Amino acid sequence: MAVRILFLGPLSDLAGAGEREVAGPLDWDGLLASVGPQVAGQLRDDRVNVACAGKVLADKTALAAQDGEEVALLPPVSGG
Amino acid sequence: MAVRILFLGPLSDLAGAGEREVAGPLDWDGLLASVGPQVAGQLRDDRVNVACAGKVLADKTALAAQDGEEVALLPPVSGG
Amino acid sequence: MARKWRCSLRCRVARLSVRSPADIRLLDRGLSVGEGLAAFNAAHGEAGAIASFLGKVRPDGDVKALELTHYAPLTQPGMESLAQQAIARFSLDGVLAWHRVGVMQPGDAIVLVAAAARHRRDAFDATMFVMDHLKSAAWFWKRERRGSDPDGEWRWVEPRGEDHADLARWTTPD
Amino acid sequence: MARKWRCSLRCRVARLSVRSPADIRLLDRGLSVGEGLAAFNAAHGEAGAIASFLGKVRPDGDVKALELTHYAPLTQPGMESLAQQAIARFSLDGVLAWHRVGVMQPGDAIVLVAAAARHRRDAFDATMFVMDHLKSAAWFWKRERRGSDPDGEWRWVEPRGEDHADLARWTTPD
Repeated sequence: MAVRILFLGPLSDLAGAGEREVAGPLDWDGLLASVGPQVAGQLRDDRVNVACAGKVLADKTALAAQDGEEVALLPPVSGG
Repeated sequence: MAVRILFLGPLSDLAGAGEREVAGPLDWDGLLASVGPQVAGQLRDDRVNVACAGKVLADKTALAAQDGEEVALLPPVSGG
Repeated sequence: MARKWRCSLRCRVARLSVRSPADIRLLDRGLSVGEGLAAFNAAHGEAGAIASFLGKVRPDGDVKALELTHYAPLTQPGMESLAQQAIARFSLDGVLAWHRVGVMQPGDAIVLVAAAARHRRDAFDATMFVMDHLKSAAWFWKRERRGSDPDGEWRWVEPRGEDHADLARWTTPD
Repeated sequence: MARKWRCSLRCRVARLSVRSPADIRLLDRGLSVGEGLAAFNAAHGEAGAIASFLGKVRPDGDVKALELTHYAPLTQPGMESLAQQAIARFSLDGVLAWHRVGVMQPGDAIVLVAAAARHRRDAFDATMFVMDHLKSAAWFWKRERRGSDPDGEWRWVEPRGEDHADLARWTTPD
């Protein structure tokens, strides 16, 4: 078991992959350290959201992902 | 040949008919005198328009219908 | 343009063609909503945004029939002019406005309006602009028959206050 | 309600049924616009007003393909919640929102939204409300491939400034 990090939309290009697994638990500092400097820079942008276990976090810096949970990194959307 | 007066929408009920013919030429006073007091009362309402020969008159009191022309009395609309 | 989309009965998508940029019709019998929209869509393959509006006779209380009368010498030219105003005011690929006249039953289509544009705001605004004018500034009069008596009395429908407010917003600068 | 309108292939008007009051779908293949609208119309026979919006892939310059990705755990619940917000905010008989994901070609339908109401203002406003949120506040990301090379590079599409302005108007009191 581990924490699965998903890179959505353009973040997958910056990460060079759609997802990766890291050891849990995972907090905000651990996330920034795990994703490389480019994605970490994007994560500091207010318009980039983080979801954990299917819920968007109101305060992404309060991330506390447990083993087996999925963390999704959500850049600004461009739907419809 | 004469001037044909058309009573549109609810005005046809007040006039008791959809149309009538009167001798031309026909001006505003002639129109008021031709249509009976109830329709004449409606005609004085700003929301009631008059068309002559297929054109809505900007100033209905300037009516000057010739023999063979059609005068349409247009009450407030309720379309769609 | 119109000819390009004219197609035979074998064409599955659109069995009728619409005129471009404006297709304006007064119809004295059933209004084919699905075919109209499919043909409009096909005629504007390049448009990214298509908005539409369908107005139907509501089975309100005991309304059994609705009749729309119009003044032909003014109605069709007025609708054509309305479409041209919409084209002048918004960035449109095309506009469609079909309006029934005659006697209708509850559930029947009264009016179909559609607008095709590059972006959705123009398509929405043009559709609302045309509808607001058709409701309050086109030469239609409406009456309805209520109750169970097939020979019952017809009553004229008054314009709604909201309809005039809806129309007024197009004459003030946005 | 939904069962009432479920009908066999012999039914000419609507070959599929829509859920009422909200029919929300993520579709990974072709979006049947005509059937969707016909079914929605049939399901809301009592509504006097039906507004709809169809968004299609524009053949802009040399765009050859468009891909929409989404985050499934958020997308469908987000769209369901959006429909409930529209129902709470406007006087609606029903709402439909269908959204494509995957790879599309120019001319393909991306999104279909429809709203049925007693009066047209609610139907228009609800359709625009849902569209404005789908464009800027739903979990979709869009990229496109241009040029003649079938293995050409995909480029992510940035959100448009107008889309955020369109969304903002729903958070200020009208």
